[in-house]
Formats: sequence, C-alpha cells, structure tokens
Amino acid sequence: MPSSSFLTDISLNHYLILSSVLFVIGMAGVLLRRNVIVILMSLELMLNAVNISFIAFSKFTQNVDGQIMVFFVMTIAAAEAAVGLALAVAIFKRFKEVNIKFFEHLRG
Amino acid sequence: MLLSTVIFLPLFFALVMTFWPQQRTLRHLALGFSLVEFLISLMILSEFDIGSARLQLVEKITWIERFGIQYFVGIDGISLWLVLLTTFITPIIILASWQSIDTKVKGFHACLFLLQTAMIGTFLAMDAILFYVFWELSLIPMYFMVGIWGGARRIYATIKFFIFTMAGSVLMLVAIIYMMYLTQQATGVMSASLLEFYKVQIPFVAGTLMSQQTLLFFAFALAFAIKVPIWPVHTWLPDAHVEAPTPGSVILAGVMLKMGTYCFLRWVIPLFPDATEYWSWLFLSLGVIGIVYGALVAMIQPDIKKLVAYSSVSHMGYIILGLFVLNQYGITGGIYQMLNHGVSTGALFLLIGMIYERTHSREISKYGGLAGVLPIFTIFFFIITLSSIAVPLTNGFIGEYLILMGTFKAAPVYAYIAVTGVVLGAAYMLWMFKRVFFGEKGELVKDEHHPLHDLNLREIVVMVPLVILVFWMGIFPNHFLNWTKSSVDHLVNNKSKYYLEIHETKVAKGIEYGN
Amino acid sequence: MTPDVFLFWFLALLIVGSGLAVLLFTNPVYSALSLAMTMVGVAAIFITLNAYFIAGVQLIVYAGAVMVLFVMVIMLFDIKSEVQAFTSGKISGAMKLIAVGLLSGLIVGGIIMGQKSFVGELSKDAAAQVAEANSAKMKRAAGADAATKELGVALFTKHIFGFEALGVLLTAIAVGTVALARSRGGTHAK
Amino acid sequence: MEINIGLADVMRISPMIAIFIASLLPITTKVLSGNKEPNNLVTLIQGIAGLIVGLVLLTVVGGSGELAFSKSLVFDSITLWMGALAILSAMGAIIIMYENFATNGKQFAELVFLALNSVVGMLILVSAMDLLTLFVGLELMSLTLYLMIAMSHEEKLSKEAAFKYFLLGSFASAIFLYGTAFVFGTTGSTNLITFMQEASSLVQSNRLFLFGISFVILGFCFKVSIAPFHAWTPDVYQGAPTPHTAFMATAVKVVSFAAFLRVIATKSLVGSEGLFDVLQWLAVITMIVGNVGAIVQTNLKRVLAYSSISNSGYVLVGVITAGISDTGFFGASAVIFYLFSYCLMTLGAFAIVSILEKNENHMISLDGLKGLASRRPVYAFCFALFLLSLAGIPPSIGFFGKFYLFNAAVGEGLIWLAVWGVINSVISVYYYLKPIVYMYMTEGESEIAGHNLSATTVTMIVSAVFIALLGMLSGPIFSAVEKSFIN
Amino acid sequence: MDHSVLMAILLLSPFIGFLINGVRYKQPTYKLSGGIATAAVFISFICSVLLFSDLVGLPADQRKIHVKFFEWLSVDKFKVDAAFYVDQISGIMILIITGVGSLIHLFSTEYMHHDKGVTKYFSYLNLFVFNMLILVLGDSLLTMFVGWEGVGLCSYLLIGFWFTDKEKAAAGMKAFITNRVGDAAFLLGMFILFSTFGTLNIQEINSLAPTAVETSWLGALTLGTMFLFVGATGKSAQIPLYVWLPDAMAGPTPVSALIHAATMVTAGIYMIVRLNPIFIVAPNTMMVIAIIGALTALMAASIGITQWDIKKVLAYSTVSQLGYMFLAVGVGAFGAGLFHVMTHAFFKALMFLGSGSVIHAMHEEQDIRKMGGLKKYMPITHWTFFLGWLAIIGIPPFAGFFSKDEILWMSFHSPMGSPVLWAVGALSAGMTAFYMTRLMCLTFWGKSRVPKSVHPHESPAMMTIPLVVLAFLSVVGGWIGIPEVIGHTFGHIPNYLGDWLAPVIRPIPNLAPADHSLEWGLMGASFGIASISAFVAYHFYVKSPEIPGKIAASIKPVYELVFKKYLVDELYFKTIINPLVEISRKIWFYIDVNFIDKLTYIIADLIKGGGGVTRSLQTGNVQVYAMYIAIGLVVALSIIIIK
Repeated sequence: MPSSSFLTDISLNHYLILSSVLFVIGMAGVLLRRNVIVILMSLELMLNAVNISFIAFSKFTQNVDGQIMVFFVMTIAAAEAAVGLALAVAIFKRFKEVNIKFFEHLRG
Repeated sequence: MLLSTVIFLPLFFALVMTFWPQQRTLRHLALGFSLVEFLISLMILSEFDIGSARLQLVEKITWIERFGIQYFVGIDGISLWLVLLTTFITPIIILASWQSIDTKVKGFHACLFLLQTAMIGTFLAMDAILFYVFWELSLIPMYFMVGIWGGARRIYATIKFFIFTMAGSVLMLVAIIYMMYLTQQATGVMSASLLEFYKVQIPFVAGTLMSQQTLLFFAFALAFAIKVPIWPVHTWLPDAHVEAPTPGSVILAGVMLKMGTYCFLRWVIPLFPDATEYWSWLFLSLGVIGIVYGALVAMIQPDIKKLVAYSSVSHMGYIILGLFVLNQYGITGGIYQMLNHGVSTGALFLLIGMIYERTHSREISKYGGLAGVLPIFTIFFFIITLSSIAVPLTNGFIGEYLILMGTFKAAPVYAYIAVTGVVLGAAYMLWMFKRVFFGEKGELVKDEHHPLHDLNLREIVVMVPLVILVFWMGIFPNHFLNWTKSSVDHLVNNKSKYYLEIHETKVAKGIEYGN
Repeated sequence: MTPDVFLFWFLALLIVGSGLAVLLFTNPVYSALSLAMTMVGVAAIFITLNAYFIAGVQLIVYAGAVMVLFVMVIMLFDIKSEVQAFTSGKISGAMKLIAVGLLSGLIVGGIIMGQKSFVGELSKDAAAQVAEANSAKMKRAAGADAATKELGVALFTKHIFGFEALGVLLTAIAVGTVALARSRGGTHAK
Repeated sequence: MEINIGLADVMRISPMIAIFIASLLPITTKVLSGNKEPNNLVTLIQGIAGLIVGLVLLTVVGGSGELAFSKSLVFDSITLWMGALAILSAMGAIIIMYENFATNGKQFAELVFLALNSVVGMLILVSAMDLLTLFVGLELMSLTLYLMIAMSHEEKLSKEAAFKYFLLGSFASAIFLYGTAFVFGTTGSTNLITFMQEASSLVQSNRLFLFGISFVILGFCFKVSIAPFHAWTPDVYQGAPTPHTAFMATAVKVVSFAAFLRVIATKSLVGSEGLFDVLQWLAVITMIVGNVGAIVQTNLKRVLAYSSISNSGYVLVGVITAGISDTGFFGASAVIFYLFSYCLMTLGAFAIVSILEKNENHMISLDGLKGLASRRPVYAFCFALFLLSLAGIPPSIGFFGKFYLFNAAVGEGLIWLAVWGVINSVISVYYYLKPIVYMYMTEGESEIAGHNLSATTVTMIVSAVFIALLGMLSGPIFSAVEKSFIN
Repeated sequence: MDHSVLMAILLLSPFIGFLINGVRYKQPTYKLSGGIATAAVFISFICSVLLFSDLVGLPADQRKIHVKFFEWLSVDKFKVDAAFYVDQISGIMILIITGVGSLIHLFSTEYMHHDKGVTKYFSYLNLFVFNMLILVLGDSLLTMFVGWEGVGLCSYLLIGFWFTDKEKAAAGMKAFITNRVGDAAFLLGMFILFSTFGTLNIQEINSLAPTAVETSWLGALTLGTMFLFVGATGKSAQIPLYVWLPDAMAGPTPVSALIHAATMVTAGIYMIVRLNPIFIVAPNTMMVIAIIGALTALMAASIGITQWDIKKVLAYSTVSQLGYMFLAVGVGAFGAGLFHVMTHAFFKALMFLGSGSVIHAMHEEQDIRKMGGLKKYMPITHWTFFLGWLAIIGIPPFAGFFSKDEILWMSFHSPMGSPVLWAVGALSAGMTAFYMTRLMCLTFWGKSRVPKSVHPHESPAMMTIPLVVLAFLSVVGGWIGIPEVIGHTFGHIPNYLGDWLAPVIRPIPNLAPADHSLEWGLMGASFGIASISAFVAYHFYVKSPEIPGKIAASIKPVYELVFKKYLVDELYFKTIINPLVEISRKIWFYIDVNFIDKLTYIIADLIKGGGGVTRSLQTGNVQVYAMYIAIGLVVALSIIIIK
C-alpha cells in the first residue's frame, strides 16, 4: 500500500526493496531461462542486486566497508563471468548447443 | 593376560592365515591353531575361583580417557562356559569344513578366527564401547561367511542377517552413550564401564513407555532380541541358516545366538531391574510364543535346515523364558540351555551338512530310509535329536527342565503353555526323523549310481566330542553348574540393585588394576 | 517530489525494467543490452548513494569489460534466435515462479518488518556508536575525493589481505581459463 | 582506525604464501621450457613439496588462536586441524590425479597450479574470520575447482559437470552474498568477531540479521551439500574426473564445514529457535536423502556421492551441537574427527575407483566389481574396509567418528538426531554392502584396468592402514583435538 | 555284597549289555548277541533276587535299601541325587522286570534269529531294561522321569524296529509323541509337587504328605496328582492317550510282551502306587482315576471282541487290564493294583510270547481268521497259552483270578468305589472272557483255516522254555495274594503280598470291615459272568461259527463303530493333528511369510521407493536443481520467521 510518504521519503528500505526485486528477477532468470549466456547474465543481475544493498547500507550506516565489499564483489563477479563464459565456450564447443536442457546427461 | 590372550590369539591366527603361503597345509594349521586356542581357554578353568560371584581375571586399561572408556575384560560364572563353548566348537567346525569348504580356504579360516575373537570379546567385554565394538565386529565375518560360501540365495540371506542385526544394535549405541552421560551425572566421571553402569539408579516410572529406564531397556533389549532371535523378529534366522554354509550355521546357532541371550543376562536384566521386572510379562509372552510358534512352524518346513532353524527359534524361546522369570532355576536353566543349544543344534547343523555334502539336497521329501543306508550317521543324528527334544540324560533335558520349573515357580501360566513345546518339539523332530530316516528309500537315497557312503573317520571324530558332551552335560550337570552357581545366586539375590565387584586376587597378572 | 526522489524512482524503474527485459527478451543480444542498461542504472544508483568511486568501477568493470565479454561470447556462438527461451515444464515453471514470488515476498516482508527494529533498538548501542564514528569520518572527508581516499585507505590497510587474495584469485583464473582453452576439447586445443 | 599490519601477520599467512609460490613452480617451469609439459613426476613432487611445506608452516602458525590482518583471519584449532586435513586430502587427491587417465599427462602442470591455488583458497576459508575474506577464499577455491573439472581429458560429462557446478555454485554464492549484505547492514561489519557476542540476541530482535545469517548458513549448506541444496552433488561427483571428485568430497567439504563451524560459532542457533529447528531438520533430511538415494544407484561414483551427502548430514549434527554447546568444544572436535575419518575413507574409496578406471571415459558400475576379490584381492579388501568403515562398523575409524559425533549430540540433548543418525546408518549399510557383495560374493569378470597405479595404490593402502588402526587409537587423537580448543 | 555294588551291577549290567551289542550292532550273530543280552538281564535278575532277599531279611518297617551314587542336579534348593532305593514296591517290580525280562530275552534269541538287525534289537532291549530299572528304582520323581522317558524312547525304537515299513515307523512315532503328551503333564505334576513340598524325593514327599483329605479340585495335591495321572495315562495307555498301544504291536512280538504288556505300560500304576500317600488324600483325583480306569477297561474290552489280529486282540486286552489296575488304584486298592500288575505281567507276557510263537510258526501271519486248529501242530504253545487263558479270564486258582477278584471286590467295597464301578468291571471281565475264548477258539481250536502254503510247526526249545516258565507263574503267581476271605476258608493262608506291602501303603480311610458273604457273592457273580461268556464264545466260534457274523450283521453300525475302535484315531486326527498342521501352515504363511517378512519388505520397498523418488527428482536439469535451492530457501525462511 504505497502511501504518500512511501513515495516521497526515500529511505533505506526503498533501496533494499529495489535490491531484493532485482535479486529475485535475477533468480527468476536463472531458474527460467534456457540460454546459458542469459543464465550467466541473470547471475550478474543477482550480484548487482547485492551490490545495491551493500551500498545502501553503507550509505545509511555511514560505513565505508560496504563499498569495499562491493569492490570485492565486483572483482569476483568479473572473475566469475570470465570463468563462466570460458566454461560456456567449452561446453558449447563440445555440444554445439547453448540450451541448458541439452546438458542433462548426468542425472538419476 | 589370560583373557586377552584368549580374545586376541585368534585374531593373530587370522592374520597368520591370511599371509600363510602354503595352500596345502592351511587346514592343518588352522586346526592346530584352534586346538591351541581351546587348550589355552581351558586354562581359565584352572585360574577361576569357583566359589566367587565376582568378576575374575580382570584386565583393565584406559583406552579412551576422555569418555572413561577402558579396555576392560573379565569373566564370571555367567560368561565362563560360553567362552569355552566358543573355543570348543571352533576346532570342530574346522574339522567339519575340511572338505565342504573348497574355495577361498584361506579367507574362510581367517573369517572364522576373526569371528572367534569377536564372539569371545563380546562375552568378556565389561566396557560398553568395547563390548559394542566386538558385538558389531562379529557381524562382518559372519556376513562374509554366509555371503561367500553360502547357498543359492546367500546374498539375500546375508544382507538380511546383517541389516536386521545392525538395525537392532544401533539404537543400543545411542542408549550406551546415554548411559555414559547418566553415569557422569551420577558419579561425576564419565565412564563406559559396565560396573559403573550398574551403580546408576535410572529413573523408572511404571506404566509408561516414556520413562528413561524403560526406553533404555528397550533400546538394549531390541538389539539382543533380534540377535537371539525372539519372535517376531526372528525371520532373518531361517534364511541365514538355510543359506549359510555348514560351519556358518554351526557357529550361528552354536555361539552367535547366545550372544543375544547372554547379553540379556549381562546388560539388560541387572542394568534395568525395574523395567525388567515390569516388562517381564512381555518377554515371557514372547518367549512362550516363540516356543510354540517355532515348534509349529518347524513342523511343516520342507527343508531340514529350515526346520532346525525354526527349532532354534523355539529353543531360544525357552532361554528367554528362563532368563525373564528371574529366579535361580530359570536363569541357571537359561544358561545351561544356551550351552545345550550350542552343542546340539550345532551338531544338528553339522550332521545336516554332512548329508548335504553327499546328496546336495536338504529337502525332507526326497529322503527316506536313510537309516538303512547310513547307520552311523543315523545313530549320531538320533542322539542329537534326543538332545534336541530334551530326553533325560541328555543335556537338553536339564536346561529345559530347569527353565520350565523356574517358570512354573514364578509364573505358572507361562509354564502351562510352554510345556506344550515339549510335545511339539518331539513331534516335529521325530516326524522329520521318520520321514528322513525311516520308511522306503527316497529318491536321493536309492540312487544306484551314487551310493551314499557312511560317515568317514574325520566326520566321526567331529561328532564324537559333541556326543560325549551331550551325555556328559546330561548326566553330570553339576560339573558345569557348580561354576555358574555363585554368579547366578548373586544375580538373583541382588536383582533389584545389582552390583559386581572385581575379584582382587584374581586380577590378571601384569595388568595394573585400578582407576 | 524532490529531484532525489524522482531520480530514485526513475532509476528504480529503469533497473527493474531493464532487469525484466534481460529476463524476458528471447534474443540474447537484446538481453545483453538490457543487462548493460541495468548496470548503468545501478551505477547511477551508486552515485545517488554517494559511492562515486564504486560507480566508476561499476561502469568500467561491468558495463565495460564484462558486457563486452558477454557480447563476444554471444557473437562467438552465433545464435540468431532461440527456439525455447524458457523452461517448458508447467508444474516446475509454476513452482519456480511461486518460489521466486514467495522469496521476494519474504525478503521484502523481512526488510519492512526488520526495519522497525533496525537502527532503532539494536543499533542504539553498538551500531549507533559505529555509525557515529563512521559518519564523523565521512564528514571529515566531505567531498567525493575524500570518500574515495577513505576507501583506498581501508582497502589497503584493513582489507589488505582480501585484496591480495583477490590478486591470487585473478591470477589463478587467468591461468586457468587459458589452460581450459588449451585443454583437450577446448577452443585452443592442440 | 588502528591498523597494525606487520611482519607477524605475514608470518601467519606463510602457509598460503608457500603453497601459492609452490603452485607457480610447475607453470613457470612449463613456460620457461617453451610451453613443453615438464615431467609429471617432477610436477607432482613440486606440488606435494609445496603442500608439505604449507602443512609444516601451518602447524607452526596455527592453533594459537591469534588474529591477523585486522581480525580478518584467525589461526585457531579449526584452522590448524581443518587446514591440515584439507592439505593432506589435497595431497592424496593430487597423487591420484597424477595417475588418473582423465587428469595426467598433458596440462598436469596447470592442474597442479589450480589445485594448489584451490588449497590456498581453502586455507583462507578455514582461517577467515571476516565474511568478506571468507567469500574471497570460497571463490578462489571454487573457481579454480570448476576450471580443474572442465580441464578433464574426458570431454563430455566433465564439461557438463563443471558447468552445472559453476552455475549452482555461483547461484549459492549470490545467496551467500545477499545474506552477507544483510549482516553487514544490521551490524555494520562483516567481521564475525564484532557481532559474536550479540548474535544470539540479534537474531531474536532483528529479522534482517536473522535473514542475513540464515542466507549465509544456507549458502554453506549448498557447499557441503545439505539437502535440498545437494542436487548438484551426484551429478558433479559423477561427471568430474575421479581425483577431482575425491578432492571435492574431502578437502572442499572439510573447509566448507570449517567455515560453517565459524559462522555457527556466533551462537545464532541459540537465539533463533527457527533456525535451530530448520538445521536439525535439514540434517535429518540430508541423511535420509543421501542414504535413500544411494540405495538405487548403480554407478559407483554416484553411490559414493550420495554417501557423501548423507555424511554431510551426520556432520551437520555435529555442527549443530557445536552451535548450541556452551561448554567446551566437544561438538567441533567431533566434527573435526569425523571429517578426518571421512576423508580417509573417501579418499581411499576414490583411489580405488581411480585405479579401476580403464580410460578417461570409463564409468565404473557396481556390476563392474563382480569377482574383484578373486582377481585383485588387495583392492577388494581395502575397498571393503573403506565401505565398512563408511558404514560405521567398529572397530574401524568410521565407527569412532560416528561415536564421537553422536556422543556430542546426546551430550547436548539432541538424542533424536542421534537416533536418526543411527537409523540412517542402518539404511546406509545396505548400499555399502552392495559393492562388497559384488566383489566377494558373485562371480564375474570384473573390469580391471591392466595397469599398475603405484602411487594411487600407496595412497589407498595408507588410508586403509589408518582406517584399520586409528579407530582403536582414536582416543588420544580426539583428546588432542579437543584440548587444542581449550588452550 | 555291598548294596551299592549290587545296585550298580543291577543297573549297569543291562546298560553294558546295551553298549556291547550297540557297538557291534551290525553283527548278525543272533546267538551271541542274544546270549550277551540275556546274560546281562539275568545278572540283573540275580542282583534283584539278592537285594530282595536282603530286603526280606530286614525288619518290616525298615525294609529299604537306599543307594546314592552322586548328586545329579542341584540348583538353589532344588537337589536331585542319582540315588536309587529298593523297597517293598520296587522290589517286586525289579523282580518282574528282570525275571520276565530275561525270559523274554531268551525267547527273542530264537524268535529274532532270522532278522539282520538282531544285535541292534538286543541292544535296544537291554537299554529298555536299564531304563525300566531306573524308573522303578529312582528315589526321586525326576530320576523316575529319566526312566519314564527312557522306556518311552526304547519303546519308540522297538516299535519302529522295522523302520523300512512306513506304518511301523509311524507307530513308533505315535507312541513317543502320545507319551510325550503324558510326559509334559508329568512335568507339570512334578512342578506342582516341588512347589508344594520343596522336594521331588519320593520318600520325602510321602513323608510330608498331609493326612487331611483335600477336597478342592484346584488344590495343589489334586492338581499335582491329576497331572501325574495324565502322565500315567500316557505311559499306561488309558483314555484318552491309549491310542498308541494297539499300534505299538508293529514291533516284534517279544517287545510287545516285555514292554507293552509286562513292564513299561504298568509304570503308570507303579508310579501311583509309589506315591500312594499323596494320591489317597486327593479323592477327586482318585475318582477320576477310577472312572477312567473302568471306562478304559470296558472300551478296550469291547474293541478286543471285534479284532482279527492276534496281537491287536492282546493289545486291547492289555489296555483293558491296565484299566483294571487303574480302577484298583483309583478306589484306593493300591496293593490290588500292584498285584494285578504282577499277575498280568506273567500271563500277558505268556500270551504275547505264545502269540509270537504262533506268528513265528505261521510265517508272520497275524490274522486269526487264517489260523485255527493249531493245537495239534504246536502243543506246548497251545497248552501254555491255555493256562494263560485260564488265568486271564479269572478261573480260580489261576493267578488272574485272585488279583482281578480283589480289584472287583475293592471297587465295590472301598468307600471310593461304587457298585457302578463294580458292574463295569464285571462286565469287562465278562467281555475279557469272551474275546480271550474267541482268540483261543479261532487260533488253536476248531477247524484249521491255515493256508496250504504254510506249514505250522512247534517252536524250538529256546522259545518254549520261557513259555513254560511263564505258564507256571501264571498258575501259581496269584497264590501270594490270596484274599482274606478265601484264606480263612482254607485254613489260615496269609495274604503274603498284602502284608508285605502294608508298611508302604496308606490304608484307605474309612474302610468298613468286609462283609464276607457279600464278597463271596460278588466273587461268584464275576466268576459266573466270566464262565458264561467263555462258554458262549466257545459256542460261537467252535460249535456254530456262523452266529458271530450274523450278530455282527444285525447290529452293523455298532459293530462297525467298535471294529473301527470307536474312530478315536480318526477323531484325534480330525480334531487335533490335522488342524495343528493346518494352523502351522497358516501361521507360517500368514505371519512369517506374509506379515513379518512382508513388513520388512514393505519397509525396504519404501526406502527403495524413496530412492526412486530422489532419483526422479535428480532430473539432470540444473535449473530444477536451482529451483530446489529456491524452494528450500523459501521453506527454511518461512519456518525461521514463523518460529
């Protein structure tokens, strides 16, 4: 129930909710999309959502450590993206396919 | 060091067996080893103080200090004969398997010796964890014995055996741990020593399952009940017996089942006196049901081994009955019946094994008229049958009589029902005997191309000690009972608050006593 | 509605919209572009939260490097359009959506309800002190430069170990990805 | 802000430095020799030497309980024991890699490099006191691992396994990070020490913190394959080259539990009944899922994977115990000892799997073990020993591991968990016995690779000897672990 | 000689005989084996005589020779010695057992000479004697029980001696199991007595026995004695457990003579006599005993009339005579019972051996319809059998007359008796006379119906000598127990047996003084009934052999019923044995296989099914796995929040 104060007073909660929405969108992407690249993108979305939270907290608690966290997360996210894409390339080369549903040989 | 020697010498033998290079001399070596072990175990008799109810020849070394777990072994009148039974029956088994076990001989004997260690250890361990270790350890060699050298459905049988027994005993582990904590509460020091356990007063509330003592009681009792086995958790036994090779059946019936009943006497009845008293009706009933049920079901079995297996259920029912009437007669009878059952059912399985080697069948209907063809075999079988159906002057009678008398004194109703087992026991055994040995020659017996040969010298040598024991125990029961008397008296007289002390002068030499 | 508020709502809509676009576009190239848009939006949000340095890094690393990587790989795969962009199972699809929806509900609920006690009770003592100290520091370094400097100092003193570890990580990843490419079945296998 | 970072801090991280430097040796050699694969044995020796040096240094620096790098690292008993365990397991795994078809030969230098870096990540993980550092260690360990798996000479399943592992791992990392964000937001710090004291009251009063800590814990649950976060485990264990599976099942699991223990040590469980309940149920569900799942499997590696899941369930019982215990460190010690026994058994089991594999594409099924006992008695015997130990049959070390674990649980009043544990160990007996049935009790032509893997065999035999003997001698070991906590 | 040595020889001699013959069981040397066995029993007989004479030498109230060998079993307060004692009662029994026993051994030597298993046979026979001696000499109920079961065992072995015949093996089994039913009751009886008296020692029990009569049906003594009596019905073939005895004729004929006529089957009576102090104070039990005894006597006699197998006739006769004995002890006339045991041992052993001689001569033919006129072929057999016949139908002054008459008189006169019991007894006496005469007529007299192929001949001396000796005993055996009423008439002939037993037998309480004229009258009546039936039988079967067939045809249903032994075997099969087997099958099938095992399978299947579920959940699709994580997260968070 968006009250007027909800619309006008931008508090920490707003940022946190924004972050949670983005996080959930990313999660939905991971769960629903079939293209491995898009799944990787969705993962990036999730990490970005986390970053928003960190920065918001950092701002509202006046704590610079949050920014450092984000710095680390971003670095690792980049590394993750690199590894993920490398793996995607490797798997694409083997299967000639990027649709996740073709990678179900290991099961049961 | 005597008890430790008796426990661990077979383990050493097992190792020697494993690495023995010569296939040819393996059996001779094993036989020699087992005889050595038997002779050493006889030394216990000379060291044993017959008049004392205390724990003797004690060896006690700290093992896991953190939990007060010790390497703690000792012997008293209750365990004495079971140990000797174990060492006595092993050479017989080795001799009996001389020809029937022709594959993986090395492994077989290693298993056998390992099993011996586990069983003797179970009988002698006075520390809960040590006991549990031996108790579970005994499963493995048996598992292999049935699984490797067994019959057609051996895998089903051996897994059933293993899982049934294991399922029972794991809850006991939790109960043991809980007992350790209770001991800690009571004495301030955590300990797994049985003697310390005895000192703990465990809260008991009558009329509910949810009291500490009752729960612990059942956790222990379940483990032993499955091992015994008490009806209705007996179904692993017929399968295991039928599929096991002869030596496996013999050791299973002869000693392993006794582990269950012995442990009732050592770990349940004195430890949980109130619960035992309160729930004795249950075990008496199950014992009686076992007696009658086992006998009835044995009667209609088409397979000799299965018949004998169910007869074991019936016989073990007697033992349970004897133990839970909680008087001298019952318990003495129970202990005696353990030995009897070991000797006579063991012998029955040996004999069945011998005939199986000749005909490769255990189906009763295919036999008939065996008495005319194999007279010596028949004589042995008949004597053992008599022992099994408790004819006086054989061992079986003493045990059964004392149990029934004890039951009658304590709870006549159960005795009235149990006594039908006497009739039914004779019925199924003699009916089987008639079908196998009497009448016209069956299809397996009259086969002209493969005439059956009577027992050879080796097989006679296998049987003679057992037959001697059958009569010795039947005619001179006091030779055996005198050794257990003090312990049983002590148990019965102090059943509401049992304690066990260490016989100070009979502490094993060279072992530090104390803490 | 102040500019701050407007900016927030605008960026929030932008981020959520482009995030949804990543999810909903069936063409991966469009998804990638939407992702870039999100990244930029997030960078803008960072700026509104006074994290200028991080915003810069966000633009460079994410919108720059990572996005290029994505696009490169998409090009490499040369996929024009997807036949099955979304998972097909009805039940599992529904369950996924329900799970995701419930999760968002839980988190949002947690945030809103947690906020009541947040800063209020718990941080009154311990966290409030920290916040005060921090805000003092923040105020001392009033400008953007100062904040960045503060960040740098923290990074190379308090978090030096993590920073070095990141170095190790990147080294390992670099070598590893090359090795992967050269491995049997890899893109640069011998 | 008092920042004092000196030589002492650097000294404390010397094991990591040593291992990192050692990891550079093989690839440097390779680069210098014109991208020609150096002798694998040399590479192996370099790797092992690095690990040994790391181990020695760890024993020197670890266990003191001191902090380093502005409280982001701690060198206490968990660091010491779990780190040592991880290093030893990694050593075993690398030895197996040296001879496994899917990993030896080409690119072994890179593999050792990655493995050692993974170990560096593990050491960070076991000593991290800060969620940030912890996360870096976690990622270092995981990312290198994904690459290692993907580098397998087997081209199909290992790639799929690596990708699955990567996807889910990143997914869980995101969740973990999200939780970290909440924790950071509510306490103003990511350092466990700063909110160690208040955590138990915080979880009651602050829902956001509760969420944060839950997310963090559930993130760990993924790494240690607690159901329902376990689903990757069977697939990845099966698809990955056997030595890597051994590596994951032992070292990775150990250090993940170490970090788990650290988070649990904040006593959040004491405050939140819900979290406490959830973890207990997760432990039970994990045991059941692992054991029940293993029963129907026919692929040996999958069986071991499910077994590994169930073992996580057992360990979780210990972790919970450690989390609620306020007297001593019984639970943590039990976890460490159990993991020690578990590593020995699992390493041994995978060593045998590796030995039996005929080529890099070969998947061993249970049927393939038929008649192994008569053809390769030593392997069969050792494998039987490992399986029985895994089943918890005394007097193997597996029994004592379980004994300590359940003892701790009973001591903390978690009897029902102990009961579930022992009931599950009965179920587990069924599938642990099945390979023994095939090896010993059925006749058949077992699939045996016609080669001798001497180093792997040595690993296997060493494990077997330890399993057989250390059970009986476990008392002093356990006491040593526990005492190190008290000091 | 020292008594313990004598006792040891007495007991061990047959046992050693058993061992010797047992070890050489395959030898077909009938003379040697028979010689060993006979000698063994004869040595026992000599010992018995020596012991008996020593007993006679003792003063009347101290007549007891007690020998303890060792303590057999002692648990807590329960102590049983391997101890034996000879007193007035057991003294008579050992004489009968070893005396008649040696004669039968002698007879067997010739009778069994063509059998390959002759040595085995003799070893069993010796073992039987050994066990029988333990039974009668044992100083406690438990020792007695040892012999009690032991003789049952030997009986089993000997009935099933020709085991290749399924029927015979089955007969042995039937005997043993039926006996076991009794033995089980015997055990219960022992338990009750032990609970009551704290001992199983017979002398102690007897001395502890209360003097007051116990009227309650559920009193310890009544219950205990009742169970002991049930035990006795097993061993001594009374209703309802008599069914095994007719079948037991499957064994060799001398066995029937020794075990199933002279010795073992009287063990039940012996036991009751030995424990008479406790039986006499349990009138309810006594009543049951008397009624059962009388009914058995009547029923068995009626069946005996219709049988065609010479041994079956004798078997039913034995059952009937045993019924008499129980009637005697049931009315408190323990001495009379024991007296009849003795005389019956003589004449019934004689008749069995005689029938054995006939069967031997007829080449194993047992159907009396195929005999007749054997008198001229086998005179010695005929004449000895004739004397036995006179004894059994109760013609004075042959042995049977005195004992039977005393029983009938006491059943009338004793306060526990009644005219009805007397009437039943007299009726059965008449029937006995009828069927025994019928047997005589059909076998020895009348026209020969012997098939052409068979050439009957007199048996050799080794078989006839025992016959002659037993015939002599059947004639004179009764003279030691001449009742007072006759003794007075013919001068003062004392009742030796009565006086001998007096110290160990409790007198019947409230016994009125005898009315001599009534006694004479009853004696005459029973004699009359016997003579008339004997005459009628003679008329039927020698003079006009067509009459019996006509009578049988006219009362066909009744005749059939009696001929088929009242269908009791069929009844037992239908109501007990078959249902039991059926129930066994059912419980095995429904409980073991379909319930307990099935339950374990269900559990196993559940677990396996669970495995299948996990397997199917493991789809291989990584997004599904992620979904599990998400769901887990949601559920966990919900629980955490709710709590």
